[in-house]
Amino acid sequence: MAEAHPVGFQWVVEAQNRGAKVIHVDPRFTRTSAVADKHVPIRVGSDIAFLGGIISYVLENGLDFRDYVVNYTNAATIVSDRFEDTDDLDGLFSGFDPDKRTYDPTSWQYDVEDEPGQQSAAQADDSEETQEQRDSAAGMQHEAHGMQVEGKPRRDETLQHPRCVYQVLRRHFARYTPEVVEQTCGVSQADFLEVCRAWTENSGRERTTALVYSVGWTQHSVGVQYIRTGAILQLLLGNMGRPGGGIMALRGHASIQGSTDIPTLFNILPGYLPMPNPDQHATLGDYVDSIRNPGSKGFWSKADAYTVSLLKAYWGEAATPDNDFCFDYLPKITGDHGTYRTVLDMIDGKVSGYFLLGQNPAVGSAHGRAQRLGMANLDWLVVRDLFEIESASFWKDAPEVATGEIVPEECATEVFLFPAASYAEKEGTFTQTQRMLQWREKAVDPPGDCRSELWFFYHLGRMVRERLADSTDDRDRPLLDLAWDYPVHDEGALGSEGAQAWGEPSAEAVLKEINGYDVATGRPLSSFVEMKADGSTAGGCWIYTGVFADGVNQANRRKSRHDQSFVAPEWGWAWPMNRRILYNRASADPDGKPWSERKAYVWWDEEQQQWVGDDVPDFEKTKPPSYRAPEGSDGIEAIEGIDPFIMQGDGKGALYVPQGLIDGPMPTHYEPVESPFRNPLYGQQANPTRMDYRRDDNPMNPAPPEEHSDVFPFVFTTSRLTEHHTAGGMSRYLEHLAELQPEMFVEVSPTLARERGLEHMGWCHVVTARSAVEGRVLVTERLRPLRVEGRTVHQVWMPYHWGGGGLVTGDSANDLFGITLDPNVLIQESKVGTCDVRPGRRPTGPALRELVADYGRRAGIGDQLPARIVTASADAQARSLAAAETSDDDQEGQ
Amino acid sequence: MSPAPDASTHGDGSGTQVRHGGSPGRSRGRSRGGDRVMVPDADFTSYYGRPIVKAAPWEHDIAYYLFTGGVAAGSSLLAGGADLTDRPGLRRAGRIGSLVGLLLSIVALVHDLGKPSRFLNMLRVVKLTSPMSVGTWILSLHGPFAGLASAAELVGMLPTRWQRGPVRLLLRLGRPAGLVGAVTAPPVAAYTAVLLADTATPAWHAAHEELPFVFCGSAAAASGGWAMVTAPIAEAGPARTFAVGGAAVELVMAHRMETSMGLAAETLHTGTAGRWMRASKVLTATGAAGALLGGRSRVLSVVSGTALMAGSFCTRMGVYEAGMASARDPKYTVVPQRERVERGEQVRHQG
Amino acid sequence: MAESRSLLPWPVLRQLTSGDLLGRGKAVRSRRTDEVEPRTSTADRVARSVCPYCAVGCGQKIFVKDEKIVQIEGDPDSPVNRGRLCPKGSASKNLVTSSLRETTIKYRRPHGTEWEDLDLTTAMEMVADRVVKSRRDAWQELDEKDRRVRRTMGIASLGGATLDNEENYLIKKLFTAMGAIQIENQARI
Amino acid sequence: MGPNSLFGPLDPASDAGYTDAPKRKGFFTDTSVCIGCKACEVACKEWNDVPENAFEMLGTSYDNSHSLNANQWRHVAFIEKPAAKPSAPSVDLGMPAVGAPVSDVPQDEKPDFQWLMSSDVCKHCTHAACLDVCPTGSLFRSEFGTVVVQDDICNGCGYCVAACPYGVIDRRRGPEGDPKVGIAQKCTLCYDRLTDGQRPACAAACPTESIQYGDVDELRERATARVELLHERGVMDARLYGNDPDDGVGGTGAMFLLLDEPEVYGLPPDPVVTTKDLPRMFTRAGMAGTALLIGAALSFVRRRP
Repeated sequence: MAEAHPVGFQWVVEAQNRGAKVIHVDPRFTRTSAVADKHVPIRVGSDIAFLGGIISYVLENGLDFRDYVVNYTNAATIVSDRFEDTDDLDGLFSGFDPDKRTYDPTSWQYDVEDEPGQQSAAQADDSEETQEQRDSAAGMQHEAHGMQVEGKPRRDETLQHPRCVYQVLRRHFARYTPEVVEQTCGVSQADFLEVCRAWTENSGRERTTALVYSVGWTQHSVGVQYIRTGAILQLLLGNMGRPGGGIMALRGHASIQGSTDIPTLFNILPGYLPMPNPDQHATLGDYVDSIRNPGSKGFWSKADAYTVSLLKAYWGEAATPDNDFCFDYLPKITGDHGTYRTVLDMIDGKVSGYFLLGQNPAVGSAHGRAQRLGMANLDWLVVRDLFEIESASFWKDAPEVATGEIVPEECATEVFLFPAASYAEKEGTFTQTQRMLQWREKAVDPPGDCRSELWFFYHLGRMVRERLADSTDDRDRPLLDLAWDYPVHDEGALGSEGAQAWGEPSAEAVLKEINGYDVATGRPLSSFVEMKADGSTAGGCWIYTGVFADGVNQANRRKSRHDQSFVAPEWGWAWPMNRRILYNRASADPDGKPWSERKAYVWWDEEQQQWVGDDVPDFEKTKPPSYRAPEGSDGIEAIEGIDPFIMQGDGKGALYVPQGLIDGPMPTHYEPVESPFRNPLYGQQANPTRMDYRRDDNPMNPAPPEEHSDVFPFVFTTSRLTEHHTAGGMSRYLEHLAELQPEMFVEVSPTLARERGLEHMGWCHVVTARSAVEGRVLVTERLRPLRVEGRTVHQVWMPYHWGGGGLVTGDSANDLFGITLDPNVLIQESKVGTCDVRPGRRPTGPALRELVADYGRRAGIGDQLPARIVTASADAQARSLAAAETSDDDQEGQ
Repeated sequence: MSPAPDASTHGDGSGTQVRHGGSPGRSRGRSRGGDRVMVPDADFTSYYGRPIVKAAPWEHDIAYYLFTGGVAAGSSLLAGGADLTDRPGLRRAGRIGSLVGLLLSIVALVHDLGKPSRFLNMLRVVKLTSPMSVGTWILSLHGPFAGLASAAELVGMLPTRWQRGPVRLLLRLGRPAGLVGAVTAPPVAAYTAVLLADTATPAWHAAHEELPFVFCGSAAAASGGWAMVTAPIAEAGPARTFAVGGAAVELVMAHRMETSMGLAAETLHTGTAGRWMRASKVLTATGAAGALLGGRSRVLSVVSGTALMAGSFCTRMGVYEAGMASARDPKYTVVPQRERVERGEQVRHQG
Repeated sequence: MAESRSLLPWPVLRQLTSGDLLGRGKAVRSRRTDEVEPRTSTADRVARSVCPYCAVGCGQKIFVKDEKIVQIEGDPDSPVNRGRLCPKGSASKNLVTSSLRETTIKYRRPHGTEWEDLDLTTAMEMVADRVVKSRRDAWQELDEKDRRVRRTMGIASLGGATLDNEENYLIKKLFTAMGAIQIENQARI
Repeated sequence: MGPNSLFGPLDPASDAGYTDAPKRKGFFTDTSVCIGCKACEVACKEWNDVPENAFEMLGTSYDNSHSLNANQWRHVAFIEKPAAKPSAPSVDLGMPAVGAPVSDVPQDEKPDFQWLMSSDVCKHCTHAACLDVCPTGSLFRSEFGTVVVQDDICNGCGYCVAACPYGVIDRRRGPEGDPKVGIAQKCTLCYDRLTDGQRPACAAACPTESIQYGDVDELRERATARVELLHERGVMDARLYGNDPDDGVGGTGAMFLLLDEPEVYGLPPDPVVTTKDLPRMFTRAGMAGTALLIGAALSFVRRRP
């Protein structure tokens, strides 16, 4: 955290000064470890084993925060008797189809009161499409809404029932003993137990523990399950929804949160509404019901209002009740259209045009070579950036030009490099990592031909609509009916001599549309509760409604911290409804009283008959803790006084996820896709449901049980340096940053340096099945060999900021990674891989490809059968599949 | 291991970074000096072997100035003496030596400045705590008078028909100016030693007790040598005595200086400084011997005079290089201070 | 400057008269030193902004003088960073005023080996034409399983996560209306 | 001019002739919370237009800024302090890892590895050798008690560079075309910002307030309290550096809390302002000059007429 979010780290130092203990678990001793009280070096890719071990420590010793767990999590809920766990199925859950490599979650469901094992209607329709869900990264939809649960699942408040979630969880993690953690993670038992004690002793009524991670933690083939493990542990210890607790995701770009709230992502619409697919979402009604799942609790019940408001915002008057508010105008997605699928399609020549908007995939994305080969096979490419980044000049200085794979004269891609306006030359909002929108005032006009994306896309839209103005073709209706006339600032300095106005569109007008307004009067909505499904309201993103409450740009509030509480609610605006800590109802006990005076945050005020406290209560203001839902109610009405997790289908924190996650209801330790070790816990080696692209231009290093994994004996990982910014586009071109870390380097331990003859400050090159990159050698004791499964493993670390452009250049570490993705959100595994390290500089020109090919041959890549992904025992696979078939029979049986 | 880290500070035009295999941890290790020295290798810690104090950014101009300043000062003394004791030949040699010395000094000083155009800013203040400021005022006092005397000398050498009008006034001023020049000459010779000593450069600072004597002796030897070369033998007697006396003082005080400098004395024996110092001792000794014995013969006078001057030049270069080397290697800063701390004798203000 | 400036022109005289005999301070100050003012107080205006680098969201104050950015530093009022910045945030002025920044359109023709220049409106016209053409060429009314999809597979996009929410909104709105679905962002990478 | 003008505790501003000077300002750098992010280096360069040093990796942990110099007014030092090995022979293996090789089985002993970081800066000494030796009066004592170079006066004589006991100030050599090439450059404690009551750029930026700006006497109290707190918490290596008004430079305006010996960070263990010995030097020079004069006179007297 001190490396990539130093200013956020001030609060950690402040807490430390007040006596907090800071533990840093990281493969490498970083600047965070330098100030932390304890550094726990861990083998890359074994985080679930480590955290699973702590969960087991908590459950075996009954150290969970019992009142919190019983009332606020689904620990008491009883799971169907047909569920079988990884213990019995060699690493698989029940319901696994080895051909489609997906699960049928039917056997995971809760025991609903009417009939055991019977799936509620809401859950039924989700079971078949798991394959399609993986392809469309359905997990992303659950960012703001939980799994759907309907009916009254049976519960055992005493947590004794063998099939209640608490017991299922305990059995699931029972095998994650301190010895197993030591064997798997290379963490000594002493260190492990010290972390367990610190975490548990510092949780409960009086004290809370915070879990902080950076985006790198998500870039694994089991990335979502990493976060799940942290969530389960924090729920068990009662740290969620409370001050000084929770899970803080530190993201690397200014508005990553904004880029998923109002996504330029293929699988979701603003406000986490899913992009429709042709099978489930033929009509608006099907679409809305698939989201709100009638019978489920929670705020998703108003999905119709959110969707209709979005369609009204998109197509204005054209969207009327009789044409389903132009629902049919929405293009439909059919599976995986993620960036990696698109890049591979580019290589296959299926994509014509590509826009890069302030992004540098040639350095930032995994498998740089594929990124560049893809771009070399386009018709045209538009890059909008501050500098001439590698993705713009690939055709003349990419490594592939040196190896002869891209010949400039033969590369047909037409490239437009548009200069972009910088953040200080345009107004607009970022959404920070704490969901807070902050408005930036514009300081100066952009220089020369630099323009903002707002300008570029507004005018591009205008020009495309002009070109299609007199088209009678039905496919062009969505463009022609689009509500696209935004007020434009006077051309002023920006105007150039063109006939049409070339002014800058008003960002505030766009933010008003995002906030939502009453169509008739134009009055900005103050809360998404005001959104209607009858087309009388329009709103671009329901979770942002309120950012323009009372017609005031709340994101532009700058009330000084000196003049408000430590929560500082009047600085900027946080979604939803300016709540700063989500689910903060959980900071009070079931009766609404604070768990402790020390940790009071939000509580029920008896006289005022409403929730009060330091923050906006994340609960209906006047719903008392004693409120119980009437029989048969659903939606918001079904949320009871003791359901803090108001977005979840059952209002409870999910220790166990009956459906919605593609790779299982509970996190399970799987080895990274490229690992020198056999999975010590189960037969199933790596995540069986991961997304894999089996192509010869995307080879993966062999991992046990295959042979030749010793050709790549070392584990390597990458991360960031404080001095540089992600793919280097905003730091390698700046003198004052470039001189701080001027050269690409590789960190190795003294032992590894001695073993491979690497000389401090000499050169070395790192080789994988995809490519080889070179860097200066930095021998340091901050990296130490670990003992894993009885043998020593060396870990190698590299920064990934370098590329061919800027004041300081170097090889791109991301060239080393292949493309293998997490099944839930399709994020690439670019934080762990195996490699070899050799002294000296890498070969240049075509010789580089020969070196990589030689390694490929020795590793047996390409010639033998493609590596088996499902490595659990045949018997386990059969029994797991059986669980899937019985549920189908039941369906037909009725 | 890489060669001895004769690295000057970073970004130094000619400097190289410290290229030695700096270990990631503290570079606790032997002082990677060049050749072995009798002083036992001191084990000390430093920050990757980088200098703690900075070597002065002065090029060799300053070393040349030390020499030419010394010659100028000594020569104006000899000229003054010769003028009083009616030795016109020696006076002329002295005054010319003073003029040449002064001119070369001015050129060397101005050339070494980072911003030569602002040379006059030296006269902006009188900084008693700055030997360079004090020296500047000494030079501005000594310079004009010595210059005047020399001018008078030159004019005196012109054909008589030119010596009319104001020129005659100049001739008359020659003597008084020369005497003032002579009286102000010793500070010119001595202040440069204080200038070097009043720095954090270990070798220079450690030598502050004896360096003035070395420099004055060296000035005497050099100017004496100059006079032995340029003045007629008959009149050069005092110059010879002056040179021999100076050489003796220089050699004796140089030796005492080395014994009193502590660890920093090492720099006078090793590296380039060592070569210069050894050369200076040889040249000064032979020059002095020549001055003592060969007072009669023209050739011997010229040879030993030149040797004396060369010896003085080598001393100046040696002291300059020793200072630079002592600043670049952190050992010379850390070891003496660490020993003081370990003895509990840190420099503290008493009461 | 509290101390009034002495009238004596020559610092040496001021040394003698102003109690700074050693010439350490009051006597040796130049006029420029006496009249020095920080850029932050002589700026024309201050824009309140947010650092473009990571997602902590540090508040920044951008000082502008004669329509040029002269200083960018932390905003002491912000509860997020309390006026503090990291090395990247502190280098924001270096970012926006860098001489390496592109300010004109660069165009590479197919099979070309060098950049050529284009003016803004021509470049926009060319891109608009290509968008319309690629959209039509790769239009899919029905997919391979004859399901109605009304989309184009010809245009893809990859945005960085430093785009404003307003920009992301217009980009998603326009591409969705065009039927382009291969719209992606750094949030997934 | 007072008794301690050349050495010993002193209020530098009043000694420099200011009558109603504000309280002395300075830094207290608590290296125990420094995270080596170098925000101070960048913020300083941005505010003072300090040009780049060089684009070259030095291999000395994460420090590629080498040292304080004319193009580097803040310098963050990085020291990777391997675990204290019990009586391991400090054999110079010639390989990078000095000291005993890391035992292959890391589990058994508890390596308490430390990564020390510290942001170094001009010390703004009470007795500033650079200021004392400056012949043009360019280096002066500001009313805030700080030591500042007047760029419009300095003629680049370079004397201050040799005089500084900490090796802070330097004459700028490059890059080409920089307006300040040839003159001495160092931290000014943001003198221009101070005249308007603003905090120095590095102190404003420092994320963890390792760099604290304030009144020197108040900072000295804070430093003492901090080192006592750390000792209570068992960090016995913590010690203060430069906070003692009786030390060799009369105490510094920028004081430090270090976690190891000063020389580990490249700081002199017992620095002394050279001005302390100046009177002695002038005396010796006077004697030498007199000797020279007498010598010259004798050279003439003893000769036969």
